[in-house]
Amino acid sequence: MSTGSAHTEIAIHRSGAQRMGFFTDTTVCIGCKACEVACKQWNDLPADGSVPGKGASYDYTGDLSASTWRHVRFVELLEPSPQLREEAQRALESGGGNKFPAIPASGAIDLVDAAQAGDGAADVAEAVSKMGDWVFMSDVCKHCTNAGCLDACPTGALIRTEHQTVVLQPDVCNGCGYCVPACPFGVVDRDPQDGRAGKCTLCYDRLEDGLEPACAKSCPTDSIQFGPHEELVEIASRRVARLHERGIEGAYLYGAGDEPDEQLAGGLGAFFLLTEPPELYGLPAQADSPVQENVVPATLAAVGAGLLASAGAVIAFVAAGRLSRRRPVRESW
Amino acid sequence: MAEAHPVGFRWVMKAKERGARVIHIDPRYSRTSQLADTYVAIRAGTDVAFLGGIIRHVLETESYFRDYVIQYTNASTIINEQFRDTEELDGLFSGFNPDTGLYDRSSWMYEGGEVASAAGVREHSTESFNERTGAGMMMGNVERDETLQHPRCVFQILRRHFSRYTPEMVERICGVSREDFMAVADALITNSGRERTGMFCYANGWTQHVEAVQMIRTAAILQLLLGNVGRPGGGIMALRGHASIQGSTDVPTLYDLLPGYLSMPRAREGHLTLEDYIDTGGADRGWWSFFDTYIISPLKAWFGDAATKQSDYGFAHIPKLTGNHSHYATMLRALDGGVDGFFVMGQNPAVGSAHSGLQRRALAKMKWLVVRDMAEIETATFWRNSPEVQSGELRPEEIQTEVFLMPAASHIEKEGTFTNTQRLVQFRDKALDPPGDARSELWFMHHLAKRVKAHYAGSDRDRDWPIVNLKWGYPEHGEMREPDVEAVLKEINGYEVASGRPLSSFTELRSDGTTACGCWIYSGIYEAGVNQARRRRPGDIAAEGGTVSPEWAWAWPANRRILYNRASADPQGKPWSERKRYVWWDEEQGRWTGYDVPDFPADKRPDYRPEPDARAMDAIGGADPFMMMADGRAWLYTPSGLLDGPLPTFYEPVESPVKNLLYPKVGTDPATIRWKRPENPLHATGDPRYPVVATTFRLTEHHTAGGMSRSVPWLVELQPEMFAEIDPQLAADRGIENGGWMTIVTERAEIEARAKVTDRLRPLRVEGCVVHQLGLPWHWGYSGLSRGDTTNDLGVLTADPNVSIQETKSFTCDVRAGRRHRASTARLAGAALRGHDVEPSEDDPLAENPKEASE
Amino acid sequence: MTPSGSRPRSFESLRRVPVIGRVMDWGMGPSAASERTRRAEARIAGMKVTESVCPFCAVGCGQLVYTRAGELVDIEGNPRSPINQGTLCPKGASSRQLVQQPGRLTKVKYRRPGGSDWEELELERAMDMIAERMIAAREDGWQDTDRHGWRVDRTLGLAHLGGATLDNEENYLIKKLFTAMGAIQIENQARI
Amino acid sequence: MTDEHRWEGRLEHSGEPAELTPEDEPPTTSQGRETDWVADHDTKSRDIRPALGKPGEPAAWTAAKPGAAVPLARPSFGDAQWSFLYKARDTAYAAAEPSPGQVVSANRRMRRAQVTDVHGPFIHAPVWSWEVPLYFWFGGMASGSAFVALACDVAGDCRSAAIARRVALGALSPAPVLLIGDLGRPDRFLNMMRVFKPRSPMNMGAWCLVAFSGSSAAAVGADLLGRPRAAQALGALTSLFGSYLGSYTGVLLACTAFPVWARSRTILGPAFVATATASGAAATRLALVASGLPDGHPTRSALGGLETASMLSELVLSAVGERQLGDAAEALRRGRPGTLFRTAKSLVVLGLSLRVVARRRMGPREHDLASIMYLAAGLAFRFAWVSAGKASATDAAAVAAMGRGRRALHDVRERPRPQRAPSMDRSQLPLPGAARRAYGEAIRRASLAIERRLRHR
Repeated sequence: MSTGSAHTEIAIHRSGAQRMGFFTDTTVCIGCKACEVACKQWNDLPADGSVPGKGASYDYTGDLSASTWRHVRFVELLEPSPQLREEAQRALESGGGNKFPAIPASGAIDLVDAAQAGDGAADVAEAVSKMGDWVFMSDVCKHCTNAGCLDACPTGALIRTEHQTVVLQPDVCNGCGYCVPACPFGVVDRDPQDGRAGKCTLCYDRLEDGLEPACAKSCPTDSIQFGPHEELVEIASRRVARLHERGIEGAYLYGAGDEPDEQLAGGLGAFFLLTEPPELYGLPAQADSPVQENVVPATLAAVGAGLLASAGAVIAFVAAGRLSRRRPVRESW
Repeated sequence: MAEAHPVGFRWVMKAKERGARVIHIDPRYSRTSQLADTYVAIRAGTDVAFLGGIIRHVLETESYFRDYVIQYTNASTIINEQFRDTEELDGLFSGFNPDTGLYDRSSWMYEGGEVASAAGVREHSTESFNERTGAGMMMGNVERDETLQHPRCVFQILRRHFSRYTPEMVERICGVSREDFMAVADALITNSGRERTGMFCYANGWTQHVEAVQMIRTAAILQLLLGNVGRPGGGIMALRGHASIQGSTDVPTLYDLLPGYLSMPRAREGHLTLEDYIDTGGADRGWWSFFDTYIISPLKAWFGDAATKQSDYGFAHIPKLTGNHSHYATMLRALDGGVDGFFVMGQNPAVGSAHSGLQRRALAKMKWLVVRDMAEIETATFWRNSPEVQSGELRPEEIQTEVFLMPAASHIEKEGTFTNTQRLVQFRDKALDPPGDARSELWFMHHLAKRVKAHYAGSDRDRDWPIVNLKWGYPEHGEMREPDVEAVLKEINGYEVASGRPLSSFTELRSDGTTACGCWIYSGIYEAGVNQARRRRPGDIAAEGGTVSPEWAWAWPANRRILYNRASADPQGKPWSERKRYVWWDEEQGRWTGYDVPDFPADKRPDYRPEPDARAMDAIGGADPFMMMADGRAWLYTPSGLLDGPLPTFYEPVESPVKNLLYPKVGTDPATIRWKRPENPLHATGDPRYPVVATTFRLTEHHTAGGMSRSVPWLVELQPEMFAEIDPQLAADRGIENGGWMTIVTERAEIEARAKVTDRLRPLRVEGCVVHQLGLPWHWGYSGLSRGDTTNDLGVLTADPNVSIQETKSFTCDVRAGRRHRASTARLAGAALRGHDVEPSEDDPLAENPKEASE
Repeated sequence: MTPSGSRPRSFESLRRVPVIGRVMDWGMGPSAASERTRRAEARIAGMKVTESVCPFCAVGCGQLVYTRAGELVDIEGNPRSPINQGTLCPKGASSRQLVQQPGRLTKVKYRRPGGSDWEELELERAMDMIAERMIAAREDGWQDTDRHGWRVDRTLGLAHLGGATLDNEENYLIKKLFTAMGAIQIENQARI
Repeated sequence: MTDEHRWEGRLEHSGEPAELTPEDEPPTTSQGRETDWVADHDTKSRDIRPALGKPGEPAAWTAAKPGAAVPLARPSFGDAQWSFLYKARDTAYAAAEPSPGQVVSANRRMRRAQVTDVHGPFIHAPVWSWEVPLYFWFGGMASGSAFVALACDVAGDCRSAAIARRVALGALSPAPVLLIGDLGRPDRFLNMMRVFKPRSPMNMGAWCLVAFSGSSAAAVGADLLGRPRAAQALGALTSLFGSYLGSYTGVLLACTAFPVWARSRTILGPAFVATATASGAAATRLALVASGLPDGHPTRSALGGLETASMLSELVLSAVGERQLGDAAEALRRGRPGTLFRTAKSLVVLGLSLRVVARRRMGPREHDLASIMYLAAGLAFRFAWVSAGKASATDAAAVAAMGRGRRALHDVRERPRPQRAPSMDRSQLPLPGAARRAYGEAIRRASLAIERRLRHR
């Protein structure tokens, strides 16, 4: 565990500044997308079109992009599983000539009956028990302690500010696109029309004036909370404990409260309270700055190979020279 | 609520974290359902059965708040002998006339007295107007039985009336399982009483039904039984859909109302005088005894010096009603060529009104149309790209309607007040001038009025009297010559005619023409010449009672935040519980006090008992919190004021796939307004061609008919396409694929939508069959950045008899896979043309035959 | 507060190497910040603000409208409002674009009978034309009495349908003028 | 409006449904529906006025009055209600004290929980277009040529060394153009040199490119000025830079979150060096042949050997890498990258076969052809690796698996995700689809024909 290392990365120093962040509590998110619009409003981001909906979802945003810095994910746990549909279909087919089949058993929800009447009842029962699980999560840049984009940026457009947030300076970015694959969370993207990369700045300009970020301000249910990181982690931990108390055993923090060697990218400045495994929200179970993870071994291997190659070339020539002195040959190899 | 009022839901979430239990009942699993503790799927339009079931449960288990019910409601009041309940008449109340489809309501009266409703005479038809309902308001003295044992007391009638609404019946009608039903009922009961309160929130899911008023009445009865009215954390919250929709009923642009819920005068034999009007509309007991001051003051405000006792304050010149002139009735008249010109301001009937294909055809029959909006909305472009034009039924070159599309100012480009859903009147400051020729509606009306007045100046025709004498002296300012909004607000508030001093309250109003007031309930909003709606002191909302924030803006009436808040204290004036204290009697000061402005005469002692012949407010006892009612009590039973029954009764929606299990002989509501015309075809109950129940809904990302959201790219990208939510079983049956196209068909139209096959909609088992429900957002039309088919094309015109609202939350349809093959409303082309052949009647067609008899 | 964080081992051990380790942090410090970033501030600092109310649903959220020299710059929630405490829903948050929407009308558009396209009209001329038509429609549909001979003093020639985003004052003038004209078919969104 | 659609006065249900024109017919496939959807909707609704400034140049961060406070806002985050649910302390929102280790274990449990489903997308595909792999190829060629120049010098073939240095400089010259061309804001290419940032491979690569081109140009200059010793010294320096220039591109790709790249982190650099060496040697060899270096000259022979050895090591590295990748290697096998890899490998095999055949029966022309094949193979490898990254990024299951530190997430069911509509703006190869298909077909046929011929012999 290293300490103080991030300080050497900080590009702007102001006294009294502390780490600020987001705590996004998905258990109170109502999926209204106010954060998406408030973000676009404040940061003057254009509407960049929609992706054709994920089937039954209300999510037409798809993912974060250079002009979408907040994205409300709709996790459809209740989308009918293939089995459930098959069962319903089978029940229908066996239903006889009626427009709607007579489905045995009592209760109001026939889908359940339909499903349970068929085979694979266990799967179906599980799927049905998942009904009513429709989870919303407002995704955003994580402002990682070990930020891949920050490490990758060749121009210094990405900097760490006095609030220890990772901010992209639009007046510097030249659109090289390297931050895009360097982000393990799929946050940064390059705008195809503007040419520059874009991502959440945690409203750096607002923070300078003591205003909270636009998304956190707009969030009707305070699912997005903004504040000093330390304080947020404390609230979040208490919230987890509270939810466990209420029987929501699945509640956990994504990006905060971990043992040092289990931290996500060294700990996230914007962390989340989730209730399902991270992969259901499009989040990796573990991630770190790809640059920090790979740059040392990759460079060693690469430069070593480079030196080896030039040495190999020299050897090949010297050997060929010797050979040719012994006997002139036709060109081979 | 999370879906359509996300910021309102902020407080629900807070309540939830404080331990409140949130129950969501909806045909469709929405964002709200996800956040609620309990979600109950219900068949659209069966709310009366569901709530009726809870009422029965509350009565049977004796779980009502007895003290509250006996003291504050008319449970103990005895009803006259002639009254017959639906139990005895198989679904009808006494007094039904099958020929007119109307009730003679004289048999619904109290024993020994005759009362009119708090809202005065509100009925829509001439016939009902001529009944003697109002005069004297409350004749004689009612009889009560405080033991609630009298067989004809309201309580016993209620018990008998709801005895059919058993949990089994609820299950069979609503498709709600017994367990779910009992869970909801128990939650309500355990969260009501002295220490706790429960609250109902509803939106258009209740209002857009032909039984809308009765649905809300059922909730009101339940809340009264549980003691949840007039108390903090209680009540029935209407979640209204538009910024100032409350204001537009308070200061009404509605055909049947004058400002402040006074009814428009009805034509009657002979000559209607102000005195007749006050006689029928006023009351001699309760707050409505000040009725005369409330009608004379606006006449004074409108006609100024010409409004004198001699001229009867110009009352004779107020136009009079002879029947239903509501929006839908008007559009049907227009379809018959009976309306020359139409102003549409910030409204989009071509998308937003039911049976919108018919609306557009009506627009094409008008001579001229003025549309005021910020963008080119569908109503303004119907002649160019409506489905009727696409199908070739209408051709632009044949549409003779002249259209003026006027650019409107946005909310920040004009100042004025909005009244929000909790009656809070908030003033908006102006930030910018509107761009180009865009102007506010205030400017438009003002400059239109000036032109009209100039035209009629000097006319001595009787009919021009109100225009000639119309007081219109609003000062103008700025380059645009915008009228002064505060001058209008001051007129609404009221002023002393002689001095021009703004009035401080409606208690200052006089009936002698010395005061003028545009809308009595808003009196006090300009108290002391200060714009009270512009107050912006939130106070400390964390303090006890601080959430009332009495100095943030201004709520009508008299800045009261909870109506009838006297009921938050017991008959002796002490709070029912310390936890729920709100307004109470302070013996030392000898007045009512609390966190809010008491909704009661401030110094009326709780132990005051009126003399038998007391009149006006003297007739209201100190323990009668509901002072707008002649008897000071909340009405479980409504002897007057409603056209379709004194008690709510479950009737199937007008279009329903199943028969009425409770009252098979009656079926649908007999008093419903049905406009039987060829272009308004109705599906019969159980029509096998239309087995699916459709219900409409709104999305968080869009606003009503899309005029304010489908032109906003940030919103369009969030919800770019029209879709329909369909359950997997029905989808499988019809071969509809998730994300694929589907077509929804009714007799009126067929529209296409992307299918969202989802368990958010679940088929319900109701008696004998499986009912599939379809969820349809209704935001789309043929203009704007995001276009799609219009859900309202599917709807039929029917209306609640009390308020003339349409039933779009429940109608039947069929679905099939694939896109539609022709313009959405093409199937009605012939019928609409036939409708045109009907000779426009000289008078309102409804006056002849107000309602078709039910089948 | 110092951030704690694990780093991938190889990278961290490289950074721990004296002198050379520091090299890994080159290019990250103050040299990376641009002058503009150093001066960064919220654009609304020092700007004119107006208190308004959201025009969408009936919750009545307070809004703060920031403008500069006649141009709208920002609309956000009013933190002082006890209704929304600074929050807004997506519709409310988009209200700046509602005002600045790409298709915003600024000129009167007129479509003549049988016309197939819009024409532009001067505002005053349009007002004159509307007033004329309104007066004609009033006269055309006038009724002194109904079929029973009862007095009605009204016109059925014109109708009005208002949205519910109109101000109370506007509604008041609408009702006042139209009633004085004798028009009764005055309706609004509340019935729909 | 057509006549068929016009109302003709028939009553009720006027007219039969009009026949659908083919373009009205709903698409049958989900892919088709997406395209249809994109066509239906105006995805270019980006015409909004920024609050201040001009479009594309957001005015954020500039105060109306610098230093002034924001009106009606309390300073120092006074308005931030960062937990109105919690801060007011009147709710039970966070009313529980976590026991020690409670959060840690909850996190651990859920992050290790079994998943039956993953919901992508996890990461963004790279935005790089065809310029980047082409640059990799040229850069590699330049550094390979630098190696050759050094080797020639050491072996004493100064003439060839000078030519190799020119080849290096020549191969390098398109590199800046390509690099700048791929930038979103080409006018800001100099910002690459704004900082010196050792942890950013791209920054180091940029500096290395500058150094390499400087020393390489200087070496060529020295050659031209007839200063062979200086040229040799500069050539050696160039070759040193080349050892990074040829390999950093592999580091660049390895330092990303894409499974197929990141998991090949120790393979990519060496593989890229191998390709660089091979293509540098091949290019130099062709240049030398063109410049009249006689057949049988040891340099030609050495170059041929170098080419072949490098290409063989590339093949071996690829095979090792593929084994290492586990399921993530799918990205190398399927779709475009798969085709490219197969093309590259067949080209190598073809080159190799030619060399074998030429050694026995044919003349120098076949050797030249083999060099061209290697060059082409090098190019195909570059394109293959870059497009494999794209494929890998969209493979949600592979990304999820990498997050779990696994080679494969066997219990993961992948959900196909539609492509984001607006990012279709850039095609990967500046060729029309037909040309691309024709190209693939041509490669397939050519290799078949050659194979057949070889077999017949």
